[in-house]
Amino acid sequence: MTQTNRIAGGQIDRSQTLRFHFDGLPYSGHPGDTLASALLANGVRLMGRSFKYHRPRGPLSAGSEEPNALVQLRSGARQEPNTRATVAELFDGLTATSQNAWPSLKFDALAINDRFNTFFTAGFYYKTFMWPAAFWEKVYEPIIRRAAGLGALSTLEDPDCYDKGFLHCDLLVIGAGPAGLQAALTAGRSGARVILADEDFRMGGRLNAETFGIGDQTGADWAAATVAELATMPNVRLMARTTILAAMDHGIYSAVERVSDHLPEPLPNKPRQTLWRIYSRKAILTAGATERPIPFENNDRPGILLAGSLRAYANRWGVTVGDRVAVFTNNDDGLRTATDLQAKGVDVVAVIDTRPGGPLLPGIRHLQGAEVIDSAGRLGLQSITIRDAKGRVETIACTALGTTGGWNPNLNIASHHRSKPEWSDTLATFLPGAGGPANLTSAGAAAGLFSTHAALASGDETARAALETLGITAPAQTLPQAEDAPVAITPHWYVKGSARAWVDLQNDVTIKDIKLAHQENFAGVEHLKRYTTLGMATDQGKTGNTIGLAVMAELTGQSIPATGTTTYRPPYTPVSMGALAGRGRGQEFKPKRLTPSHKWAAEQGAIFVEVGYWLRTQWLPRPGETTWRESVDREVLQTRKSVGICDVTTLGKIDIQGTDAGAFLDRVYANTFSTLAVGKCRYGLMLREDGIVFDDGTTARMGPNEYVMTTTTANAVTVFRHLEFCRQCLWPDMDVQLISTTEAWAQYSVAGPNARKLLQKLVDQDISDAAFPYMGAGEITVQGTHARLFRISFSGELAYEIAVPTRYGDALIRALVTAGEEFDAVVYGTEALGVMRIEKGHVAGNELNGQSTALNMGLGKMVSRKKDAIGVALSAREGLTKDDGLRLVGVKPVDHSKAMQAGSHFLKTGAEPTAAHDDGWLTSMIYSPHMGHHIALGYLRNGTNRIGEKMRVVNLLNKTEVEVEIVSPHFIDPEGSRLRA
Amino acid sequence: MRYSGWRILKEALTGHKGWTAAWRDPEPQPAYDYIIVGGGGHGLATAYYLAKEFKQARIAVLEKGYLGGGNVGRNTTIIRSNYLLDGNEPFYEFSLKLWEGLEQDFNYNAMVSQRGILNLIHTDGQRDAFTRRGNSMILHGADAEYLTRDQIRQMYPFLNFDNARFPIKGGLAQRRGGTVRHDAVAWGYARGADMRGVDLIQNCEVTGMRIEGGRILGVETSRGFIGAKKVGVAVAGSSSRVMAHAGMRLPMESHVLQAFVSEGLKPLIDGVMTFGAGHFYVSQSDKGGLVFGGDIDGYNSYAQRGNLPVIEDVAEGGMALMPMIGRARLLRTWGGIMDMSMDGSPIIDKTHIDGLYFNGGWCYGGFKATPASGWCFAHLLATDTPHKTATAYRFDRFLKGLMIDEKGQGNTPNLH
Amino acid sequence: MIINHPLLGPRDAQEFVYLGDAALMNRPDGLTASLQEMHDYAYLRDNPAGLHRELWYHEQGDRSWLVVTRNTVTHEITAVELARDVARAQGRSK
Amino acid sequence: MLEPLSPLGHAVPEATTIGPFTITERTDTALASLAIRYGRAADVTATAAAAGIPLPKPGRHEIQTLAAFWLAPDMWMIEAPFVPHEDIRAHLLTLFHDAASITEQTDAWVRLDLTAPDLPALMERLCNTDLRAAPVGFATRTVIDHLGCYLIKRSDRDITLYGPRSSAQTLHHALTVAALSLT
Repeated sequence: MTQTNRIAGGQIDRSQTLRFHFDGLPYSGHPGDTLASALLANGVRLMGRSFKYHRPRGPLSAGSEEPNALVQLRSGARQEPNTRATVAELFDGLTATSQNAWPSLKFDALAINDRFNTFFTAGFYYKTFMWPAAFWEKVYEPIIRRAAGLGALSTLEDPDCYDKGFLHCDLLVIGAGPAGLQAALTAGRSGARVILADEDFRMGGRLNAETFGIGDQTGADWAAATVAELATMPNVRLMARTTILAAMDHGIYSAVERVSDHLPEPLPNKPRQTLWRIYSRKAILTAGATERPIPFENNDRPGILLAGSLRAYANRWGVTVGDRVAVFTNNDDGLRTATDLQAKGVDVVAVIDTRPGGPLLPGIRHLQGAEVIDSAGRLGLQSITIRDAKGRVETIACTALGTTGGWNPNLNIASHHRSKPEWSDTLATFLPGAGGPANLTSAGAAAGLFSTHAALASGDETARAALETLGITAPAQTLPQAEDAPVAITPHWYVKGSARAWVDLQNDVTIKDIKLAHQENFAGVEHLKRYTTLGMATDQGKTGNTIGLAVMAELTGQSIPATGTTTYRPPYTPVSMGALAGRGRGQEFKPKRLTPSHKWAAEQGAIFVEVGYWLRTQWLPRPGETTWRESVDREVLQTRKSVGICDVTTLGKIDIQGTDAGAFLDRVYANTFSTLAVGKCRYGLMLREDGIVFDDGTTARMGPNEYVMTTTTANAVTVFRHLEFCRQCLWPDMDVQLISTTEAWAQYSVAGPNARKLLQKLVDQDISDAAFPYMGAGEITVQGTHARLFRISFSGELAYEIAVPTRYGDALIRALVTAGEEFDAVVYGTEALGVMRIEKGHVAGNELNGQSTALNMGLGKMVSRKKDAIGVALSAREGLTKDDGLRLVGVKPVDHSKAMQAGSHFLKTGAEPTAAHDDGWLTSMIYSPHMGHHIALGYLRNGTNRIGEKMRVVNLLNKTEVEVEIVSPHFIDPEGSRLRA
Repeated sequence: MRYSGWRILKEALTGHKGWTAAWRDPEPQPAYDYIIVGGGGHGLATAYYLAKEFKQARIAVLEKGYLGGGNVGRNTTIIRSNYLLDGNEPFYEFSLKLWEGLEQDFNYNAMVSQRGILNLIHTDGQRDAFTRRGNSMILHGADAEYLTRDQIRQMYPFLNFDNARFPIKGGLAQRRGGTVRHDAVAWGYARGADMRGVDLIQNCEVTGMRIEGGRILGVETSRGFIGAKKVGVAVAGSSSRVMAHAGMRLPMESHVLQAFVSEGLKPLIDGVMTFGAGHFYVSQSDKGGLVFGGDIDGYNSYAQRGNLPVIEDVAEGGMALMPMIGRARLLRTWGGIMDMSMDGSPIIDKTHIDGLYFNGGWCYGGFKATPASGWCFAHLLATDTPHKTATAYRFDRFLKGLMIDEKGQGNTPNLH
Repeated sequence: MIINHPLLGPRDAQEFVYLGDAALMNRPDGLTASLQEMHDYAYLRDNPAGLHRELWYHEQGDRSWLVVTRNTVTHEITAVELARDVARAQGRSK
Repeated sequence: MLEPLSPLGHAVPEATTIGPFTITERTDTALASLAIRYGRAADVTATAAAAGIPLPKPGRHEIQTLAAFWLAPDMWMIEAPFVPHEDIRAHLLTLFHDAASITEQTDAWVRLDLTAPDLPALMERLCNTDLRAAPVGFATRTVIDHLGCYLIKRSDRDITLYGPRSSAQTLHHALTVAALSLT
């Protein structure tokens, strides 16, 4: 196709031709075009279908407020639904398809909805589809859901990457129209750090769409020259293609920069978009204004645009939307469209002006006191019907109509902190109100100052005033001459008598719907929005909301400000999820923490498991092992038979020093530590203030004023935070200092009857039972490297934990394995670790569930009531000390061949599976190679008194049940003789 | 007026002139038997059931803003009864049963849609915990199902199964869970209550309580004093503020929870899904928007708006779970204020003041509780005894050590 | 949000972990307090709409606990103190 | 003899160059935290002054005989050449005795030095520290890719990052990706 509607002028590069496809057909355009301007240039007005009635639609606007011209841009994994053609920059090879139409945009089957529109009034679905009840999910809803949405998301992974970043400035200027450019210029010349952001790819705002001059330049040239000057200032950052999304608290603004959306695909390693968090000391909103239409019957046809947009297409893009153009206006701004288009040689057939008097446009048919009352043209405007001041009705053939009901300041960001906009009668619009983001002021059209001169002046003054509060004085500026026309507007919210006059074009909300909402007492602004869906489409009602309010105000007899506005919600325009997520996806979703033995384990083919952010060895298969159980059973049996090695570095380690360190531990642990001898360690139980068990671990006394605490892997961070709270907020004068050493030490458990023999080969000191008894702790050396040794056991075997500075962790695991060869030592993972701790009856994550007390765990005696420690007082509440409460028990199947499932519940033999008979649940279950059958731990009601009882554990999820016997939770060596060997 | 398909047909053919107001806007009477403070979902449901099920008369609902403008007007619309603890599960299951017959009961299509909810599992520990939970649900008469990774892959092939930092290992499904059109719930209850004579009074803020001799006599409001024999407060989000009028301090804090909706998209996700390795849950509305959310912002707030870190956190969770949503656009974010209680569970109880009753502390789960909350609160107001499914929701449970702590986070409200 | 740390200047609130009402510093002695007192300390909150003194922990910073005075309606922060200083001023010691 | 491994898993630390950015892993620094014990500020200050150990103010890094940066109230991280300070804690204990709590920290961290003409352009993609405005000698804790790191500005074109050792590879990856997106 040829660019039949391309006219002279515009800021496009005609020396280059870009080729693109829309709905499979080839077209051409030029650099500087948007998809919409290029399609219009090619004579394409029909670009989409509306949501509910599937009405044919073309662009309403030339900007981000667009409700109609939404397309699916690109294809395959890069398919991007609901993209506004009016802001999509044209690039060579662009492909786009229309949405919400089947089988084709021109012949859309669901356009039948429009025929039945009288049934599909606002809220009709609340009143029907209720019978029979089962039909909603089976019949009605599937039909409704099939019609849902506009564009489609590919189900393929987004192939592009996204960046994030942080910027800092004295002054953020939001919008680069005349006010924003001038504000940036004034601030830039003062030396302040300035960020100027604009959503468009060409800065200048309306200056690029108008013909009037600034000084002796055109507005567009002045904008370009100003941008060029700003670009030379090192203290100014110009950010085109950057939308400020929202004002957060305390001067932080979120912004998205579309780095690569104007390219066929991002350059290698470059992001598609970047999310910026801008930390600003002051900010100015110079986001301009959005025009609003005047709704009339059938005002939604392709070819009917906002008058200012019609003008923008002509002036900026050299495009006329139609060959015969009319304008429908209630203000002087509409007249500009007519004169600009006529100056470009476009046939302006009529200006329909709702105002009865005033000067007439020369050389144009200017009908005063007239209205457009209807339009015709199925897939695009063919004619309008007007009623003149004398009531005469006439049909005028035209292919484009510009409508303007005035301009609304883009005050969204100024209203993001639930500030209520203020009504201006003079301007017939809302202006930014008080109580918005604390560091933000508005200027230019965003503040209701619509003339170019007023925009420049307010940009300068607002920047100057903002900088003044920061102690920065800006040099005086000489502002260039610019037009300063007053706003002449007579409110004319919609054409009376029209019913199907669209207010929210995308969601198909008409005047008739608003009237029905009023009739049914959904008259409050929030009820109106929610009942009719007015303003809830992807454009968030940028062009329609004020009109809807005005209509409702008229119906209720209240003023527009009394009718109120709904809350302005971020973001300003929709933002891709990819940009908000940034790099945090896939394997990079969260950081990885690697243990000191990771490299060695990976070489051995270890299976790793996520434990928080850590990757731990889960088990280490040996050649020939085909199931995980084979590996784990071997690891357990060999450890119990000889010796096993396990990386336990992930346990939290906290260095606690100070003359009050012991007293401090007495208050944060339920049991006592101040009496612990130097060179010994003790198991500690930590409670929350509410008496529930918080954490456990062993703490060693390394010196008179020096302890090393270990925490569980999961709670390392929260325990440290809690200790700092106690130290700083509760007992600020205690002499105790804390620092985490979790990562500083590589720590390995060496467990099993041969543990000592193995270690003694590497350790330079005597570690015989006499020299290093059970629960001993101390500094040692390993082949000359300084190390720590703790004689503690999680497995029930003779065991040690040995720690070296992390840099030697890799060497130590290799040394341990080599030294262990003569004992057939194994390295075991978290599965075997879990098996052995359950065999020994130690509580861990599944039992430390934040709901259990020391009493529940069988550790009630550890809670000392002789001292004030966190949680002791509230642990004594009646509900937590009931005799028939849950107690930790061991469980084994009566038939040893049976497996169980953790999470199964206890039921008495013969009891119905109902909650009334629920006696508790299995917390942890494993196959015990030592016992030769499955075993489990569980919390059982009154469990301690039920040892020996036979009952059932049921898993109703897979309908299995196993007869079990309740036993002591200590399956192995209950006397602890192995530990002390 | 009774709504039906025939009625729509008739009105469509006669120009929709017959539709009447969904509810009246009455002037407040000098006194009522019952005043419900709060015209959100729970307050309206309470009034509805008080009138309908407990045959009480002279009832008013006082709402400081507009009906349904509380958290019922800004949530992610999920219903489910997949609770763990004895104090909770019977109540939420009762609620789910009420949802299942709700539309026929109040003659309003709230689009109760049981397309299922799926909690994804990423670790062995989670599988054990969800197995415990699933069994609790079934023991209490609810439905629960364990799904394998392969079953989930069949349902949602576009989830990240192949390159996930935290692989999907399975899931706990409740097929009867789903979503409801949230505003319609408020409107349905409001209309139903109004039809039964309840006065729904909007723009009427309670500014004080008149209490003499340990007994409540009525409430001071922005529209004057209104007497009452019994006052029930159901103003979750503002509970501390309103109960301060009675000199009470509550075991709760007010926190902001953000929620999000994408642009309208052709259907992708049938049911509700929660990500188990991050803060993200999602469903797709009948209009096509992905409705999703995550964690609370975490600090006390009445500002009804949140900040960026949580938005980013939620987006990261979304991308980690379904890497194709990178090209979907976030359309709107909003923030609601919730009562975050000290154990994550609600309170429906009498107070120490005769005639003053309290309903609150719903944390972020208040929406799904709406019908049962209304029913049980009405039961308490009408009979002075707790409903059998809500016996645990007492003020004194903290003093007695009978916390109902599903997440095991203790007395730190922002962690529930 | 930005918290103006008394030692480090303005820091993004994202670096902090929130605990809640600064009254949590007023922990009664567990040996002498009544159950009711411990209950009130652990469970009851003023939860005001307006000025709120609250505890924030600079976990990704210097690990100071801070007492921040913040308006819960506007989020405006009017004072930030080191919690340790506040605790001492309130007579807490060892 | 146990042979050490660098946090990134190398026997000999490596440098990566991406366009104008150089990322160098350093293992030649010993680290220990030093915290003043209650009521012992005067002792610690005097000892430190005599030994040439700086105790800089919040937000600062200083170099004397040894170097140090501020960690927390009454607490610093002491930096020293690894040789001869491999056992830095023992070394400091001989100076401060019981006036300070001293904890070995060398192996808790990965040190990555970054060099480039325009480091702020890189770091603004990684953390919220306003590096452009920061003076030389600035030291702060900051968050990079969810990881708490210390950042020290040594010159306009040199910074040091200390990140958690177990996540050295995650941190290095984040720096690499950011550098690539700028080249």
